[in-house]
Amino acid sequence: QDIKIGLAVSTLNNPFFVDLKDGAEAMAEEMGVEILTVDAQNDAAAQLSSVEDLLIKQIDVLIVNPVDGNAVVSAITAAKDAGVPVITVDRAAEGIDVTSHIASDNVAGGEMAGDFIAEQLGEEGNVVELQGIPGTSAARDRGKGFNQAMDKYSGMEVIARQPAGFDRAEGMTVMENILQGNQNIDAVFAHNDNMALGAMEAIAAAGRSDEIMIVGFDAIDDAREAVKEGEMAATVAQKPGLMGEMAVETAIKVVNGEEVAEYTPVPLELITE
Amino acid sequence: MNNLNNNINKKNVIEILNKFKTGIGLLILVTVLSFMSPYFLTIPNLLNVVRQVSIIAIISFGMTMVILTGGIDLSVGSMLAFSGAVTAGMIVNSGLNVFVAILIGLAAGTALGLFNGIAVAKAKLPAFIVTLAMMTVARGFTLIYTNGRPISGFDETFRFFGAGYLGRIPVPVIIMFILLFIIYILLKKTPLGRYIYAIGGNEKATKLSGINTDRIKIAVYALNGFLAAVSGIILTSRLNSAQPMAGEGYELDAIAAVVLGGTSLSGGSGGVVGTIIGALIIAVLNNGLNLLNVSSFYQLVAKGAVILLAVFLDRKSQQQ
Amino acid sequence: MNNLNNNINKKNVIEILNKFKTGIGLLILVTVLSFMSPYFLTIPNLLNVVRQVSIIAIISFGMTMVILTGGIDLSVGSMLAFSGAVTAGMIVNSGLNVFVAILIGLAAGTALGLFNGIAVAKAKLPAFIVTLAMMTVARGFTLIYTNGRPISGFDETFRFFGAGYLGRIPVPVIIMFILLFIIYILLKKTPLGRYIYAIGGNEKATKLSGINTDRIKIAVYALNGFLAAVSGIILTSRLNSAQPMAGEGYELDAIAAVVLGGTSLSGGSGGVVGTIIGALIIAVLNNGLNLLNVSSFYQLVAKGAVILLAVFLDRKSQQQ
Amino acid sequence: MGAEKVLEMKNITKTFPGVKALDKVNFSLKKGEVHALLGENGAGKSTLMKVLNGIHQRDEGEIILRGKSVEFNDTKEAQNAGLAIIHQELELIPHLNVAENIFLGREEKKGVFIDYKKLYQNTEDVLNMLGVNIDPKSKIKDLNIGSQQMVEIAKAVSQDAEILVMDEPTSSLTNQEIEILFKLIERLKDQDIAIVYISHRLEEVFEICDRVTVLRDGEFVGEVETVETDEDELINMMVGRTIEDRFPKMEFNPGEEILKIDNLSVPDEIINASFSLRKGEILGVAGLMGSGRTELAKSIFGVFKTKTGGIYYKGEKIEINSPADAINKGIYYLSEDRKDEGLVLSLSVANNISISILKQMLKANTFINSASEKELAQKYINDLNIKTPSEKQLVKNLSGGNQQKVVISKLLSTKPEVVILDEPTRGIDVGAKREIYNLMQELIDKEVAVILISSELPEVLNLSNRVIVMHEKEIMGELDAAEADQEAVMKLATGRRSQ
Ligand SMILES: Nc1ncnc2c1ncn2[C@@H]1O[C@H](COP(=O)(O)OP(=O)(O)OP(=O)(O)O)[C@@H](O)[C@H]1O
Ligand SMILES: Nc1ncnc2c1ncn2[C@@H]1O[C@H](COP(=O)(O)OP(=O)(O)OP(=O)(O)O)[C@@H](O)[C@H]1O
Ligand SMILES: O[C@@H]1[C@H](O)[C@H](O)CO[C@H]1O
Ligand SMILES: [Mg+2]
Ligand SMILES: [Mg+2]
Repeated sequence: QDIKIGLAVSTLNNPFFVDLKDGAEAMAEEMGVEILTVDAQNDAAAQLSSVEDLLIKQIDVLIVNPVDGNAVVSAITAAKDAGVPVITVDRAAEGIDVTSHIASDNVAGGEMAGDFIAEQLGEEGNVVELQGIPGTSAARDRGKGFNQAMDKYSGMEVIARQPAGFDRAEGMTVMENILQGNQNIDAVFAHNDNMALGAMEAIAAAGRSDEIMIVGFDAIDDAREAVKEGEMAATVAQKPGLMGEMAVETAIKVVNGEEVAEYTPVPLELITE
Repeated sequence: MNNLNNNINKKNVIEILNKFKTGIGLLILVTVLSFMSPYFLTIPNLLNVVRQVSIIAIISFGMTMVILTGGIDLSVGSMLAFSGAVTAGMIVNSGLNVFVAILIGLAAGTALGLFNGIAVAKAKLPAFIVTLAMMTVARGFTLIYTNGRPISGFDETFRFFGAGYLGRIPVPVIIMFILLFIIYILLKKTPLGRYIYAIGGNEKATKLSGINTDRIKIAVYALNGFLAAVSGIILTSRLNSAQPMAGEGYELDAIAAVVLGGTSLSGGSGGVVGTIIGALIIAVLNNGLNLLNVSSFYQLVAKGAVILLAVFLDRKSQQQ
Repeated sequence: MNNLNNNINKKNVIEILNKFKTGIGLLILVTVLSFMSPYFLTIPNLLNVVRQVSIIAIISFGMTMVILTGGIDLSVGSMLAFSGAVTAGMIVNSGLNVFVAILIGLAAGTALGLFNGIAVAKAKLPAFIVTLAMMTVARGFTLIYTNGRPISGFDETFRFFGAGYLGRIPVPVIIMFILLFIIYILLKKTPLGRYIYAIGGNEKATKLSGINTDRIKIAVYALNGFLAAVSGIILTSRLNSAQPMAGEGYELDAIAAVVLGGTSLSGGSGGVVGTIIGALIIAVLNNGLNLLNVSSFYQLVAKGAVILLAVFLDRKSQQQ
Repeated sequence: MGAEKVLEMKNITKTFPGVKALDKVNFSLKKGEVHALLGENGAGKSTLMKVLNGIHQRDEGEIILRGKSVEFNDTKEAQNAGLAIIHQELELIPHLNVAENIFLGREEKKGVFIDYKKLYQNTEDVLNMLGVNIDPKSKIKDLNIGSQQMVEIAKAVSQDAEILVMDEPTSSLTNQEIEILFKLIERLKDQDIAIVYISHRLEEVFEICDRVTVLRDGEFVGEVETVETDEDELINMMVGRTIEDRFPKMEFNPGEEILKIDNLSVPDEIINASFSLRKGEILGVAGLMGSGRTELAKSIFGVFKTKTGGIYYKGEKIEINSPADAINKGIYYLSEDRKDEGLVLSLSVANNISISILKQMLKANTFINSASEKELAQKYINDLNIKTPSEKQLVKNLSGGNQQKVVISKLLSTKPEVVILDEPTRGIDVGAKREIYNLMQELIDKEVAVILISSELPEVLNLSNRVIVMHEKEIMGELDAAEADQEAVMKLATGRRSQ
């Protein structure tokens, strides 16, 4: 039979979500189902509108990667009202039940990074946190996990916290300025690899690569490369492509009336070499 | 004689076409889309589109007035976010009654707009810079107030304004049409409206005609802040969440709607009916491209191209 | 007589102060910051600031010329991203020689600017709308070309332009100063420069003097595209990666720099020396607030407030 | 004369959307002559000259220059062929300096750079030749209108053209400057340069022009030698009927004092002005360009906020802080600059007329009563004989004279008791002028007090019953109708105080 899947992505301006979308689309093709993708460009209101547009096209199931966990509730309600089951991917919806949620645990990922840094520094050192876009669940959760980890070690101190928009150029500028104001920095944790890579350029330009270890999040290609070269200490790998594939598989099961798990964690992995 | 008559008729036809050309543009777009997608010309989808347009439309009404006076307001998106956040905060954090909270939210937007107006009218600063600064400052306020986190969790009363219906008609659509009607009347039938056009046409002459132009400009910017607040509250209610980054970039959509609707960026001519059509063109385009499953990157190109084309055709027809 | 002399002297002093007031503003800012943070007034940090400013400064030079003609360009950020991506793609994907790739990147930016210029000058469309459309379209092109992914992996030759040094001076800083010098001379000493001012001052009169104003406007927009490309290539080289969303929002920083530098938004007066000071004010402010560890939310408020204050003082001093 | 023809324009037709500006017009020009081009507002004088200079393209007809048929696609081509034009509206660049303006588009270059040394030298030369004292390096925006006009003249003269068009060059010049210009014209004639001279001031035509061509409603009416004609004939040709006298015989019946200005000073604008004004009189204000007459008027009208001294109205001291205050009290100021300060060009005739009293025409206290607005507009269209297809016509489509009548209607609509008319007849033709004079008589008949500012001395002298004269921001003296003649006024205007 013809299955029509709607996929609403938060933004395609970030390779992470391009991977997610590519994974989903590849799986859809393999399974011979139709998939319609819309992109909210990081605007919660635009996401609601584009989900409404998908519902007009009478999709059988909605996969949504929320711009924001709270704001997405309206879109999910609209889908449910139209009798369309919903699967969330990468970020969760808050305060509403969905048929299935597929994501890595960002809090756990943040904590994983924090523990790694503490361990490497012998539980003592000054750390800089480069935050993601304020208000996004990724920034919130990774920050939460990371700071939970930091609180565990009395010798670890977060000496600067600045948002850098998940953006590479901003990551570099913010890091440059932080470097000017702080002579003793032992590590940087960035909420994503883009910012980590920007910070890495700033640190290299300041000639302080040897003193400062950098940990990112996402394991995008450039970051994996940097870890291999020893320029970054680690990156927390998510598997966006896999997430996309799993979401489509789950979606098809839902349409066919099969049982699916409420939450499917996608494995996180700390890449250190 | 006959010839003359013909000429007059031809001229009249052109004039009428000119007057409604934005509408005609919209009609053509709608026709094309209804051939290309079977989903497009259905009642649910059309309701869907007008509901989607309401947020941008309401700010572009205010923007129309500002631009009519020869000004500009880049801060609408930030004022929208701030008012939404304040309203949400009053409900969720301070536990105020929904209506009181809404009043406070509206007052917040109006106050920011008032500040813009005073800086433009009294301190004689360029509107572009004043509102650029306000865009940054109000965003900062919003982030500080929300601490960068969305504020969520409203009861049904509040959700009514953004997500409710009266009959089959979504509440935001009704609010939008009421505001459209009020502002249309204000612009066309009241002295304030006339003065708005006069200031955009020739501020000096208007002042020398005994009109307190400063007060009118201040009123217009304040009103614009108020309308941004209305939009912000509707959006917050519709999303069930006040997003600190809400409304980012909306100023450009609003300005595009105003200009597509035939209001001159240098002020003095145009109106709010054109603006709603301009806003609809943008919304229909977004909706249509989604229905046609155009990839979002190509959508950007298409959107830009259509705006350019529309303004180009508008210019052409004026030259005739 | 004595009185008169006094008056003249006083007038001269005020005039000179007026001329350099942006510079004085910068000086005050620097002084305050050096008291507040011990790190601020150090050679490494100052080099750091000028290196940071170079990207925005180079686009704001182009923006200065555009604004001098009475226009505006909202598409610089997108043109920057597109040129950077094209250059990177030519090196990484097509394996071209670095210099050939750079030429192609520069040509790409210039071509987009040229399109803006033709639409503004020949089709007589409002610059605000043309460049707003280009902002969207060029971003779309960049995302399509890169498929939303950064392009990375350059050799040392290419990295030189963004990350290299000549002596202790970062290469982007050198490029910036060379461009500043060239554009300064162009504006002050060549007929083209005079015509740019003339068009902004009175386009009709310029045309009546037998000058092909269309051609000049086209040249200015094309030049602006070229400078955006230079910026884009430097940024790509410096980041070691072409980011599809690079340069988002830079247009507003560039416009703010131009206006802070004393160039009138209505065209006809101002210049590129003021612009670099304006750009430095913004950069010093960003840097200082970071050094002082001011939370980024409060930074937004501070930045907006300083811009407003600067323009307000500028206005005050002009009234005297 | 009998000199050879350098230029012949034959059967020139030019249509703008909705207007036939020129209809088969003929015009010819001889070497070394000054040829006046006359006609009412909107007769097509400027348009004909713009067609000649390649600014507009003609629809039909032929231009023969030195025996050859020519076609100019833009001003550059016309310049190259030896034509130059002084535009009616000042066309200068405010932020460029005098030298840069004069040689705009014709800069001497050293390599790719402008040769500033030569530029300033050449500018000095031209300005010296004109005999005016203007610094080549000062910016245009810092010059007064008279000097700006001289720069415009220098710009045209510096082109060494063989044919020089002057479109109302004297409308903002002082008498001395006009003399300088006329001497220059004599010298240019001696160099065999042909000059087209457009002006609404007939006495100038008789002073310097050799021949006259008259246009009416875009049509050629006739061409005469100046020596063979007189004012009456020219006016007849221009308006198609005779106008009794240029000035009506005004009848005054002054009543009680209504306005008293006592030691009024505004920093940088006005020094210690004092005078009084009675109902039903016309107080003329004379003075050279830049003497501060407009500033005096605007000070009374509340345009400037900081001031010292007092304004007494109907015996009471009043505060006027804005034009709105003044209008509410019954004082109305008609600006000298109708495009910039008088009209909202993008609004209709009706909307412009009603703007000052809009709040007195409300329905339900809120909405504009469009029926009363229309009625008001039609009353004035009839009373003042405004030529417009309807009250809905946009003001920008009206000719200058009719635009001026719209501004006056706006003034009248407020039923003012004191009116200040600043250059009420600037740039409008004889017929319209006469109508405005008649209107002034009607105003004083209704006991309105009038202050008349005019740069045309005959106007001030013929229409006022008292005259005050200004010089460098100060009132130098007051003359009554009997004492006021050209000589007495000029003495005061040039700074020699009356005892
Ligand atoms: N660019 C234009 N577009 C439309 N109509 C025009 C244009 N220029 C002139 N006209 C019209 O052509 C006619 C002739 O105008 P023109 O300026 O030549 O008159 P003029 O004789 O110079 O008058 P004045 O004494 O007021 O300067 C008028 O009716 C005018 O409104
Ligand atoms: N653009 C300007 N820059 C500097 N000074 C100016 C400028 N325009 C006028 N002034 C000065 O202001 C004073 C009054 O000028 P203005 O020409 O308005 O007076 P006026 O007596 O009303 O003359 P008129 O009405 O004939 O133009 C003069 O001293 C004049 O030189
Ligand atoms: O998980 C994703 C990515 O880490 C991205 O870099 C930012 O948004 C998050 O949701
Ligand atoms: Mg004329
Ligand atoms: Mg005057």
